[in-house]
Order: sequence, then C-alpha cells, then structure tokens
Amino acid sequence: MEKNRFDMGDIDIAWCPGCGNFRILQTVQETLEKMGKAPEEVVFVSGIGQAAKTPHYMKSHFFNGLHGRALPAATAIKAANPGLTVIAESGDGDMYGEGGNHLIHTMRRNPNITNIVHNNMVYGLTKGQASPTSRLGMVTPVQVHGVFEEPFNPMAMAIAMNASFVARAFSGHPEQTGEIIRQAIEHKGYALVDVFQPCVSFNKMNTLKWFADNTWYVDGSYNPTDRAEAFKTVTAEGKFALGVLYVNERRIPFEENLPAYKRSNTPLYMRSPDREKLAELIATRK
Amino acid sequence: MEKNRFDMGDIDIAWCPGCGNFRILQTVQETLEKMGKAPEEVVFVSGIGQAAKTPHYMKSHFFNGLHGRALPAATAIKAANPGLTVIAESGDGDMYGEGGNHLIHTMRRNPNITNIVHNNMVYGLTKGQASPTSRLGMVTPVQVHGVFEEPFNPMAMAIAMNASFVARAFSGHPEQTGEIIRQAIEHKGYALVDVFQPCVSFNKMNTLKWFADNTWYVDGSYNPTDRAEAFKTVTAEGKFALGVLYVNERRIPFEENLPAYKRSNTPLYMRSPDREKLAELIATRK
Amino acid sequence: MINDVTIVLGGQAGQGIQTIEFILARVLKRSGYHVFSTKEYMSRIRGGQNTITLRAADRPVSALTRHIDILLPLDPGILEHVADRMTVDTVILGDAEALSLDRAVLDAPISRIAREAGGKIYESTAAVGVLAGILEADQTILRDYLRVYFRGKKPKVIDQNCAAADLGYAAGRKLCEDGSLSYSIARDEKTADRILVNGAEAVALGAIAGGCNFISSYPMSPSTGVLTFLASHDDTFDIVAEQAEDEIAAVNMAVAAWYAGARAMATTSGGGLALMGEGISLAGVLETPLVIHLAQRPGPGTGLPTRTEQGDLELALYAGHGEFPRVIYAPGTIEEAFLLSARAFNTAARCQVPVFVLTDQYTMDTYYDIPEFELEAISVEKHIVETNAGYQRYRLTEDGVSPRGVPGYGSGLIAADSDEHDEDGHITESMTVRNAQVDKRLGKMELIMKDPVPPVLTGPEDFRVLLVGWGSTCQPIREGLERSGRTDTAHLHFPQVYPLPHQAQGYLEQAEKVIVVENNATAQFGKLLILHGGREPDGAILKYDGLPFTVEELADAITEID
Amino acid sequence: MINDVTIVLGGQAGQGIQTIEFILARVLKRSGYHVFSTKEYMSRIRGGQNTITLRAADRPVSALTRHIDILLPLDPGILEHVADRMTVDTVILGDAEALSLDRAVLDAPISRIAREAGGKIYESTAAVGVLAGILEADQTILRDYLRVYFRGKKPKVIDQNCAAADLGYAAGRKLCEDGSLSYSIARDEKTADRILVNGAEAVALGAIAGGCNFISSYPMSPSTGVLTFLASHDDTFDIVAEQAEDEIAAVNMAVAAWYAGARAMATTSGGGLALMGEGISLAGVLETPLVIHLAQRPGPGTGLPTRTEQGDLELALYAGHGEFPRVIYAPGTIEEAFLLSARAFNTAARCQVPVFVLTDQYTMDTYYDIPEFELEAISVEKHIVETNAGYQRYRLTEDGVSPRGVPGYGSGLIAADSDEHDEDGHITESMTVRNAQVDKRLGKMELIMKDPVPPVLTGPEDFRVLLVGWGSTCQPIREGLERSGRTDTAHLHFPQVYPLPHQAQGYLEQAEKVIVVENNATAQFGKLLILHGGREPDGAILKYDGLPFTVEELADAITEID
Ligand SMILES: Cc1ncc(C[n+]2csc(CCOP(=O)(O)OP(=O)(O)O)c2C)c(N)n1
Ligand SMILES: Cc1ncc(C[n+]2csc(CCOP(=O)(O)OP(=O)(O)O)c2C)c(N)n1
Ligand code: SF4
Ligand code: SF4
Ligand SMILES: [Mg+2]
Ligand SMILES: [Mg+2]
Repeated sequence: MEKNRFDMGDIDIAWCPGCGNFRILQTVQETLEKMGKAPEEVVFVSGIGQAAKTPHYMKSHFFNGLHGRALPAATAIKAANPGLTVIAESGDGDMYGEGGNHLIHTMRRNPNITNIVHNNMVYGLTKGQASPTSRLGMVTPVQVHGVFEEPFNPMAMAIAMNASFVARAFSGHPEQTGEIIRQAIEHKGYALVDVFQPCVSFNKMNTLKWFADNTWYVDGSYNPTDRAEAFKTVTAEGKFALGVLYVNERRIPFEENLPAYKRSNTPLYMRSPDREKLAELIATRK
Repeated sequence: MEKNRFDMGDIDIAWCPGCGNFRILQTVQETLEKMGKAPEEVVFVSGIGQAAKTPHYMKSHFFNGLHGRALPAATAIKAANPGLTVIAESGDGDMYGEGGNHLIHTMRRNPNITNIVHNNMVYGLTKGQASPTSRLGMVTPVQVHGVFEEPFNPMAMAIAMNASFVARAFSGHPEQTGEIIRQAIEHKGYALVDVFQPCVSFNKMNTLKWFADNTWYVDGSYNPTDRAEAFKTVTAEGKFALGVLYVNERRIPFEENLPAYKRSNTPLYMRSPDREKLAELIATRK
Repeated sequence: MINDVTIVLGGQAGQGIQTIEFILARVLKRSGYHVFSTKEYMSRIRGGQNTITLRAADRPVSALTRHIDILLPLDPGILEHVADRMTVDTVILGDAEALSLDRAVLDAPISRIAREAGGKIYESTAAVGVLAGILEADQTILRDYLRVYFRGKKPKVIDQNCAAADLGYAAGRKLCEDGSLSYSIARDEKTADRILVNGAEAVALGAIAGGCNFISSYPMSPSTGVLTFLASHDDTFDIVAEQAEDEIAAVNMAVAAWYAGARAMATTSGGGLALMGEGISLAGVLETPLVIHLAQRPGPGTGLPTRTEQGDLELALYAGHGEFPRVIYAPGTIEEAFLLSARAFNTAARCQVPVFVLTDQYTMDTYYDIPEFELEAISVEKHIVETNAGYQRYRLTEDGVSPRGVPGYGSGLIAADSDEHDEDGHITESMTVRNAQVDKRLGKMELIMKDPVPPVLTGPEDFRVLLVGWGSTCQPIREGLERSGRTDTAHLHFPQVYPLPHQAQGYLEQAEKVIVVENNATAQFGKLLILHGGREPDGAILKYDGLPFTVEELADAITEID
Repeated sequence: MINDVTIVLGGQAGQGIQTIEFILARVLKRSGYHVFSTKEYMSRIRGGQNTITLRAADRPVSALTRHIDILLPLDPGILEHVADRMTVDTVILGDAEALSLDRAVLDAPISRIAREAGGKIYESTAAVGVLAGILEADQTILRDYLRVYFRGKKPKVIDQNCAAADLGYAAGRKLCEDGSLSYSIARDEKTADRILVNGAEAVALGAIAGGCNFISSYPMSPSTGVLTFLASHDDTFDIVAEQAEDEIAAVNMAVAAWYAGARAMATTSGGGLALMGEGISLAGVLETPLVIHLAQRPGPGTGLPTRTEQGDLELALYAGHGEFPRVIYAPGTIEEAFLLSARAFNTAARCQVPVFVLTDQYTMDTYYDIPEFELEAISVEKHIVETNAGYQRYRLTEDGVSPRGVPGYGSGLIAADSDEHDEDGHITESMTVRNAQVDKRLGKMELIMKDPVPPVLTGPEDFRVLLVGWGSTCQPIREGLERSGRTDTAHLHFPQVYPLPHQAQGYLEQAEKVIVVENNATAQFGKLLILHGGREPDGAILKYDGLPFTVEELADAITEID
C-alpha cells in the first residue's frame, strides 16, 4: 500500500486499544488522500478531549486550541485564508457541551468548513462523565443515579438551525463514513458530520455492536433537501439514521459574504493596509 | 382599577416611549395577579439589556445578573427552593446570543421555570447591532452591508431540543400574550415564550405594524403535541405562527429528578448537614 | 476677556445634544478655535440626563473642566444634574419660558427661531447658531458645514437648517452686543488643518495603520465604537469585521486569525475581558500574537455601563491562567491612542504575546483638535517567515521567539498546540521539554523590556513631588498641575504600564514624594509601582464615582499636597 | 534497619497499579504502619507511564520522597521514567522474566502466583500480597480487607483473590527470609483509628461539614474529584449536584443558588476559572457569598492537564473585573483541606464575598493517615435573616455587610442587582450612591482582616532564615527542612494567602533572609509578600516542570541557602 500523505508514520497514539477514534483517523486520512488534498492545504482545528487529539496524529497544519472553542477558531482561519481546507474535528462534549453556543452561531454564519464530531456519548478524557449525547439512564461517576437530561440530538438541532449540510456516520463503517466525509468537505458551507464512535473504556452502554445494531442508512429514495422530512427522520423513535440527512444548497458561505474577498481571494497575511486611503480618511476629520 | 400587587407605582422607567417592553411588563404583571401569585413567591431572573431591566419595574424578588446568564441562575434558584415561581425574562440578544449554550442545556435539563424572551430582533441597549433573530438584510452600525447570517429560529430550535413547552407571542396582543404566559407558568417544566416586541429606537424594519402583519395564530385545530407538525409550522416560509406551538408533557422537571427533594421539598436554606452521617462516612476511611 | 470657554449641553437621551455638539465643534475648529469635547451619559436610549462639555479656547485644550461658563439645558432636570459644576458666573442659556426655572436664564429663543425657520426639528441647528454667534464663529464656515452635514437631505430642509442657524447666529451676536455676554477668543489659523478624532476613532485608525485586518468582537459599551468604526470601513480596508456570538468566540477567533496570518484584534470592556481569560492564556501558550483593546468602565459586574473607570488594570495584567508574558499600553492622549494601537500590532507580531491597549469610556468619547497623524512614522511589521519542510513552530531560540510561519506560506506545516508541547508543536509530558518551553516563553519578557514606550515627564526636571498617572488621566493631570502653579511638582505619565519601562527608575528615585493619580478605588497602578518599580507611593488621588477627573479637582488636590 | 520505606508502583494507565496501592495502603495502615501515597500520571486513559509513590513508616509521613527503596514496574518503560529517582540501593521487584531488564531484578513471580490462584486477573492482588509480605503486614487484616474490597463479587473470585494474596505474601516473606530484603518498621497501634482521605475527599468532606448543599461544576482535571465525591453522596446529604454545560453556567448557578439560600460551590481548574471571572465579579457586586475550589494544574492553555503547579494564585487574586474583596485559602495539609473548605462557607456567608480554596493536583491525589476529623469544631453559620416588608438588600451598615435575606423567608423582597445599585437594589446612576456602595463593598476587607487564618511556623523560633510557602508545599518543606538539619531556619506556611494575615508581619521582620518556595516559575506568592507584606523575598526556590517538590530536593536546596 502506498503511504498516505497524511500519515504520521510510527508514532505513539494516546488512545486506548480498540477505541473507535483510530478508525475515524484513518478514514479521514484516506478520504483526504483520495480527494487529492495535500497536507499543506489542510488545517485541522480541534478543542480538548480524546477526539481533539486527532490533529496530532495527522500530517497537516493544525490548531489544537481550547476545550469547546474549535468552531470560532476554524471560522477565523477560513476567513483569514479562504484557500485553506479547514476541518474542525473534536468530541461530543467539546462541540455540544462547552462549545454549544459556537455550534449554534457557526451554523448561522455558515463558513465553508467541515465539522467532524466524534460522538462517543461520553466524556472520554476526563474519565467517563455524561456528555450531552449520553443516553438516558447511563450511570457515571457524576450522574450517579443515571442520566436524566434529554440527550442532545445534534441532527435535529442542525436541521432546526437550517445548517447547510447535516450528516451522521459510524466509525465502524469506514467506507460509508469516508464517502460522507468526502461530501461534507466538498460541500460549500458549514458541514456537520456526527460520527458515532465507541469508547471502550468509559461507555459500556453504547458499544461497537450497539451502534451497529441501532443504526440504519437512508437510501437513494431519501431526499435530503426536504427539511420537514429530514426532521422527522432524525427525531423518529428507534434506530438512528446514518447518511447525509439534510442539505441546503442555497446558503452562501460566510467568507463569500465578506467584503474583504469581494475583489480577490488573497489571504490576509499577504495584504497590507492602503496608506493612501487611510490618509484620505484621516483628512476627512479636519 | 385595583392596584396590581406587582406594580411598582410611580417609578422612572428607562425605556423609550412607545417601546413594546411596557406592554410586556404590564401583561406579565396582570397575568401573575390573575393567577393569584404573590410577589413574595415569584423570582424574576434576568440578564443585561433593555428587556433585562424588566425585573426592576416589577414588585417581586429579582436576580438581575449577567448578560446571557439568566438561565443557569434561574435553574439554580428553582433547584435551591422549588417552592418559588421562577421566571427568566430577558432579551433576544441575551438569551439567544451570549446565552445560547445555556439555552440548549436548560432545555435538556428542563427545570420548572418560565423563560420569557423579549424578541425585538435587535440589540437595544447597546444601540442597534444585529441580534441572532435580526432578519436578513437589516443594516446596522456593525452589519453595515446588512445581516447575512441565518436568523435564529428559537421555535424550531426548541422543538428540535424537545423542550417541554414552546410558545410565541406578540407584545401588541396583550390578551393572547397573557394567556400564553399563564399556560407557560402553569406548565410543569421549562417553558419558552418568545415575545415579538417592537424596538422603536433601533429596529425600523420590524415595527408594531410589521409584527401585526406578519403573524398568525394557531387555532383550536392545532395539535401542539405533534413534534413534526410543530416543526413544519415554525419553519414554514411566510408569516410567523403565534400561540402554544409545542408541548411535551412527558418530560420530568429537573428538580423532581434531584435526590435532594426525594424526601421533602424543604428549601435548601432551611437545611443543615447531617452530622451523624458525615461522621459515619468519615469513619469508613479508617 | 475670557479666551477659554466651557459650554455644557444638557438634555435627555434623544433630545439631540449630540447633533449640536458635533456641528458646533467642527465649525468652531474651522473658525480658528481650539476645541475639546467629551460627554457623560446614562445607560438608556431615551430620557435621563446626559451632558456634553465643550471647550473652545485660543490654545490647544485637552481636558475636562468642572466649571461651566455657558449651560444650555434642553431639559429642566439638567440643572440639578450639573448643580455642583455651576458657579455664580455660569450663564444659563435657553428658552426662558419653556425651561421655567427659578434661576435667571439668558433668553435664547431657540424654539421660536426653529418655528420661524420651519419647525421644531430645526431646534438643534438653531442652538448651534446661537452658540456659534455668541462665540463669533465664522458664519460662512457654519453655513458651508451645514450644507455638508445635511447633504442628502431635501434642498428645502438644507435651506431651512441654514436659516435656523442664521437666525440663531444673529440672536447669539445680539446677546453679546447687548453686553449680556462677552467672549473674545483669539483665533489660531493652524486649527483648520488639525483633525478632530475621538479616542474610539483613534484606536481604530491606529489599528488600521498597524495593519489590522480582522476584528471579532461582541458589542459592549464603551468598547463598541472601535468595532463599528472598523466594520464601517471594512470594504475600504479589506477588514474582516465579525460580530461574534460572545466574547469567548471573539477572542478565540482573534487568536486563530493570527495563526492563519491575519492581524486581529478584539475590543471589549471589563465584563467581556473577564470571559476572555482562557483565550488570552491560549495565545500565551500558542505564542500567537493577539491585540486586545479594553475600554474600561466601572465594575464590578454590570456596574455603570456608560461611565468611566480605570478599574481593570489588574485584570488585564493577570487575565488568563498559567504564566506567560504580555504587554499593556495605556494611551493618555489621542495621539497616543493612535500610535500605541498601531504599535500593539507590531509588538504582538514581533514578540508573539498578547498586547493590550487599555482605554476607558472617557478616552473613547473625548476629542480635541490635534495635528494630522503622521502615517510615515508607522510601518507594518509582519514578522512572518516562509517555511520549509522541517519547520518547527516552537523552535528554541536565543530570545525565545520562534520564527512564525503561517499555513499556506511555504512547504512547512504549522502546528499550534495548547498543551505543553515540544518544538514540533506536539503534546509532551517530558519535564525537560516543559522546563525549556516555560523558560522560552517567559524569557521573551527580556526582549519586550528592551524596547518599552518610555514614560513622559511634564513639569520641572528638578521636581520634588512626582504625580504618577497612566492612561486617560494624562491630560487632566497636566492641566491640573499647570493650574496649581506648583513648581516643585512634575507629572510622569505612563503610556506603557506593563512591563514598567526601565526609564521610570530614575524619576521614581528622584521623587521625594510619589503620588499616584488613578480613576479607581484601590490604586492599581500604585501596586504595580510597588511590585515592579520598587517604589511605594506616598499618596494617592483616587476617584471612582464613574466620572473622569476634572482639571479643577486635580488642581485643588495637587495644591493640597505638602 | 529501615523504618521508612518508599515503594514505587509503576505501569501503564489501565494496568492496575491503583488497585494495588489502594488495598496495600489500607492494609498497611490497619497493620500499624503510617502510610503516605501520591501519584503522577499522564493525560491518557491507557498506556503511557504512571507511578504511585507509597511510603510506609513508623511515624506519620506526609510528603513525597524522591528516592525509591522498592520499585515494582508492571511495564519495562517505567525504569526510564523513574531513572532519576533510582539509587544503587533501589530494589527492582517483579517478574524477572517478563520484565527482561538489563538490571538486576529481585524475582517476585507475580504472574505465576496469579496463574496458580486462578488467572491473570489476580496479578494485582498477588502484587499486594508480595509487598504486604515484604513489609510483614498483618495477614489476617489483609485477608479481611480483601473480602471487604471484593464484596459483591462471586465467592470463588473472592477466594481466589485471597489465595493470590496468600501466595504473594508467602513469596514476599521468603524474599526477606532469604536475606534479599530487610525492613522492620515499628508499629504504632494508633494508626488503626486514623483515617486515609486524599485532598479531593478532604475538600469535599469539609464542604459538607461547612453546609455545602449545592455544587455546580464542569469536569476538569484535577478538580473533578470534588464534584464526583459530592455527587456520589448527594442522596445521603441532600446535595444538589449538577454537571453544568460549561464553567460559566457553573459559576452563575453557584452565585444564584446562594442568592436563593443554598450553600454552593464550584470546583474547577485554571482554564475553567479563567472562564468564571465575570461570574466572580458578579458575586462581588451582588454581595452573594460564593465558594470556589480551584485545583491548580500547569498552564498556560491546556498545559499539562494531569500535573501539578501553583501557577494560578494571581488568577484567583485578580479574577473578575472591577474592584471587590475576596478571600483565598490554600490548605497545606489534609486537615487544612478539610477545615478550610468548611470555613470557606462560613466566611463567604459572613462577609458575602467570594472565597477560594486553592489546591492543586498534588493535593488532590495525595493522602496519608491523619486523626479522624473533629466535626464538633465546625459549625454551619448561616448568616441569613428573616426579612420584613421594608427589607433593603444593600443597606449601608457599619461593617459593610447588609443582613442577607433569601426569597421566601419573611415578607421582604430580595433584590440582587449587577448594576451599581442603591440600598434597595435598584439601578442607580447617582455618583453619591456609587461612592457609598463602593466604600461599603471594599470596606468589608477590614472585617475579613480581623479574623484571618494565621500562618504556621515550624522550626526554631529564633530563626535567621525563613522559608515561606503556601498550599501544597507545606509538608515537603517541613520534612525537607528537618532533613537539612538546619537550626537557623524556620518554615512559615500560609493556609490563608489573601488577605495576608497580620500575624505574618513579625516573622517577616525577624527574618534576615526570606526565601519563598513555590511550585511555579514566577514566585507569585513572593509578589504578594512584596505588595501586602512589605517584604521583598531574598530568594526563591521554584519548580515548574509539573511535578511536586520532593523532600530530598528541598532538603538539598535548603542546605544550600547561605
Ligand atoms: C475549559 C475547560 N473545561 C474543562 C476541560 C476538561 N476537559 C477536557 S476534555 C473534556 C471532555 C471531553 O469530552 P469529549 O469532547 O466528548 O471528548 P472525548 O474525550 O470523549 O473524545 C473536558 C471536560 C478543559 N480542558 N477545559
Ligand atoms: C459580557 C457582556 N457582553 C456584552 C454586554 C453588553 N450588552 C449589554 S445588553 C446587550 C445586548 C442586549 O440585547 P438584547 O438582549 O436583545 O436586549 P434589548 O436591549 O434588545 O432588550 C449587550 C451586548 C454585557 N453587558 N456583558
Ligand atoms: S477513553 Fe474512550 S474515547 Fe478515549 S481513547 Fe479510550 S476508548 Fe477512546
Ligand atoms: S431601545 Fe428599543 S428596546 Fe430599548 S427601550 Fe428603546 S424602544 Fe425599547
Ligand atoms: Mg466524547
Ligand atoms: Mg433585543
């Protein structure tokens, strides 16, 4: 097998053996390689958590910032240099817990970035507390009587926000996941891919098998542009739908709304302020 | 007319003449009076903004905290003393902008509080910047080329979150608004009432007349327990639906899930730690 | 003959005192007077009591005076509001009838003039006319400026405004000719070329000059002016101006924008900064540059949202967890606001640290005529390198600064990691690497110390008493000291408060008595002097009621020092 | 004869060293030994290299030692990990074959014993047995404890664990009888009644004793232990324990819970505290009590999440915008962690200010046997009044404290306002009222200063050199000083760091030389001494690699002071 350009070679990875993160990492690397992306044009942005370590295991630019804050960072990076492919990749606690407000407003803003969420329904790195997506009844060291708060449904929320691309995948199905991620990266605008991922150390409830047993794929007959249908699909009782669940192609990406790029796409680092215009502006204050 | 017990009498109110806030204030006071509530059992909780000043004009307990942070405060107050009627009342910027993450998670938590949002589609107190609900194209001192970010749809979001009570009202219709607020207060669990409110100083787009012209009421035939229908209703193009739009009676309020209230509803301020049990616990460490 | 007149315009929010002031200040300046203007206002959109203080003088004036020569109250409530600023000499000007005060009012029939000119909406212009007449501003300049100001309006409206101004002007002149009033301010032809820029504009213009092309912020008084200014010029200067959902997003965007090669700033006030601490610490560990403009207002909590204070120096100094260097500038003049804002971007880029520009409401809302900014003096120092394959973002270097690459420029990969990291930017748990990286980061302090903005001494070199101030107290102290007439006292103003510039040492040692002057209750800069200047202040002049110092109260306080 | 043995257990995360330590420490204590235990670990769930250091001694021991008497590595990588702690006398104990080291290993056939007992899962118990055998712990106590520890498991599993322990014990004894090892620690029958509680438990138990009935927090190492402890006892003590969506929610919940009459706490680490600044300032202006437990870890940014540091003293000191008083405790012993956490609630309630309990990862994860806590000494001081109709939340009083009512208790209405407010709690823009309320709030500092937790002196009263420390350095300095043998040196430990207790003055004045000892890079407490103690330290012993001080390195550093 040819070496994947995003592969870091023989490195120490801090995940537990058997963790679903490995599969996601590999799937993302293979998808980028297949898409012909080069490491120098891709920036991974993450928060803090087990999933958030992913960029360290990927040959590319990366910005491993603060817990919950990957989305504003990713938005800014894209806005500072629209030529980059920006992927915000982090965990469910990071994106849906601490980072919830950014999630809402990034969906409204619609930057052309891809948002991959490793959804293991638990806080891995901090040792097993409930995450917003933890299922009802899950007992943890903090939720000692079991989770009773309504599990967060990122798909329903994204559709309610009219996010421009909403998809769900499962780490156990690398092929389908790769295809979904490819579409997400190719989509122009904000694309959410929530990826179910087993945490073998702390989530004994939602295992690889549980995810396999409790998911199904939407098929060719599914129309992802029908918002009401999509909402019904993602809020239906029972198994979780996988695939590209909602797409709104009419929304304009954030960067394209910025006057700074009306004339050219030159990244900001190459620009300098227009001295003459500044002098003119100052002169108007006489 | 009998004096309303929540009325402050002749006070200086810092709102602009003609502001929709006056009507909301009065409606809330009258509703509480009609419901037979006493000022000593009601706590108003607000953030910062024009709407957030409301509690200062209301005879009751109040906690006028930080911008965006009314919901965690309201949740805690209810959890510390479930006998209180807790109303979190603030503006759209406060609740949907700065406070967005708390909105998500308060809906998941489902405390038995009422959340009234004065939605004037603008930041009033800070002089007219766009709020999350500002409509496309609105020009402001910051959004100089017009708002291009997808307006936040609190109704759709709340339904996606499976919030237990979701309603929308209009300050121009005090009678209907009062009725909606009454139901919201009586509802057991988190109740969101988004109230359209004209800001005569900064929002020249969404005026009293505009709201009147661009809203309609769901009627008796509407089934607020049908989540998919409700979602369709609140995301339909065109005019905004008013009324109680979604109700989920199956959700248990936050406080009722707390072990502290399994045995009694005594407020926390009346309690003291059980010394004997503490001594026992410590003795297990020998 | 009075050659320095203080006019106070007072009214409810929405009554239009700002229009009067805006036009009048410009017309007076163009007429050859030096002008100063500032305002104080309540946190409400309509009603309440707000005032604008405008000085017109024959020489540059740049500080707030307490006394009032002419008061123009559009609302009777203003009189109580400014009661402690009034003297027996204060002339109350206005519609005697409408105001119906129990004090003597010099009748300026503004409403009648407005009616004559065409209606109530011309009252502001009529008032401008009256005041321009009293001060004998150039009437042609007034007319010309009105035509510029009202351009875009219907010709009739423009004409009627001019008529209102003319009638007002005549009424104003008449009051003087009557002998009721008499001012005769010498003119200075150089004022025509001077500019009027308030603190908010100066910070924003300085930022543009320093290469700012990205601003992410959340509205918060009194910092919003910088955001709106940059947003309203985004297409001229290719600035990405984004209203963030909250201050946390704002600071994280700014840090990441720098990472990607932008020159970014966030503007906020104390409550917002209190939310940005983690993001500032992020910049500290990532070693990205970062510029934060902090316009202070009185706290704690929501405090007094539209008032002024210098209560957040310590917050800026210690915001963020963990240990990392930073720089804090605190402009005391409009020129400094411009220059230091520009410099902040270069310092941030050069040293890869967070740089604060500390102002306050008073600075934001104050202006006076100054010479046009010299753009030639300012360069945009990018401090970016083209990377190659082996690029290491956190390479250990002599001075602690690792050459900064940005994604897409060169073949290197740019790692930014908030964990403790090795030179490659990857997570480490090696204690040796940890020590090396801490030493590298903290070592940059030495580099920063090498190139400080020196403190500025005003007054006698052989001083015995030294008044020490920072930020917006600069001009009031200068004028207060001058008025006090003391010859044993000098004033040391710090445009850079942290790190404390080494040039301060000699002055502090020379002083028999160091008195700090601060717009706060706990003498925060005084504490900084103890810590970093090795000098405990001998006294403090403090004010924390939400208002700036006036020249008079400082003159009094300075006179009382023994 | 060695009567103080340091055992280090090392392995990858997930290999079970914690089980060994947990059982062993309790069995040793019950057998009559004094024990100490602490751990250091990487920020990962599986793999890496983690160690636990366990001391068994004939007298109370309460600090980390660097040297290793017995190393039990479950993974060969551990040897490099602890290389600098090994001496020629260090005995490496383990499965010689499985480890295949190029150093001599004292063969303890743990895997063979486990296999004999029933399988690989008994390896931890076998290891416990071996170590218990070597130290000659009471075998009955060991067997009894295993039955308690494994209660709930199948009888066969329990029996096989006991068998593994017995076999291990025999093997351990054999090693001693062979003469390969020889320890003989004198027993102290009093240990049986002493308790083993780590810092996290001590803080949580203290909180309960102080009346804590509300905790809202967001998980963050190393502060989470306090949250999980309180959550796991929520039904026993009627505690509302809520995992907030973020730290901002956590602190706002805590403030509002106090408003409504709860006694609330938030537990967090530096990054979380950096997000709580605005909420802390809110408590400052609302004058609600607030208790924050801050377990420090190395920053800036994410830093070293599972390591220790004292780098956030200044953050705690200055967090929040505006000016308001606060109190900071920094327990140096397990007893202090308990007592000060309880006291924090009373101080907060009495003075209506935010009170911090500052700990760190080392404190959280460390325990040693101590006397049972005396609950009688602790009372829950509510400081709540029943209100009547005219109740004013912000009434001006002599000492600045306005009697605190809570909603629902009495007929008064309880206003809490984050704007500057009048005595009724309503928004004001009056400068007079502003001044009065600022003075009232800041005036409480005097009240706080009246009742400080005094610093604790250890060592000769006629010292010449004074080692000054705070928080978790307490015990290592004490033992380090003892070992150094210096008679001219004493140690002053500050359980309360702010406000600096007045009792410190005399000591600081007496000292010819003040040396601060801190687990950070910039001597933050040293700066506090300059500011509030009027004493510039003459030197500093600092460590900031993420690890706590060891007794030996402090003994060395102390010896070197001249
Ligand atoms: C401000 C802040 N709060 C809390 C933490 C601690 N923290 C680190 S990772 C994490 C949760 C991670 O959960 P998730 O995002 O689901 O990632 P996973 O480990 O499950 O992949 C938390 C709470 C932090 N680093 N920063
Ligand atoms: C942390 C923080 N950020 C910003 C502000 C400034 N601020 C006060 S009110 C407000 C917006 C208010 O808008 P909204 O909630 O819609 O209320 P309205 O005035 O429209 O009723 C803002 C941004 C603040 N007080 N605190
Ligand atoms: S703790 Fe869970 S999510 Fe983290 S690496 Fe282990 S298995 Fe994966
Ligand atoms: S600014 Fe708008 S919202 Fe505020 S009081 Fe005036 S009209 Fe009402
Ligand atoms: Mg997770
Ligand atoms: Mg609003």
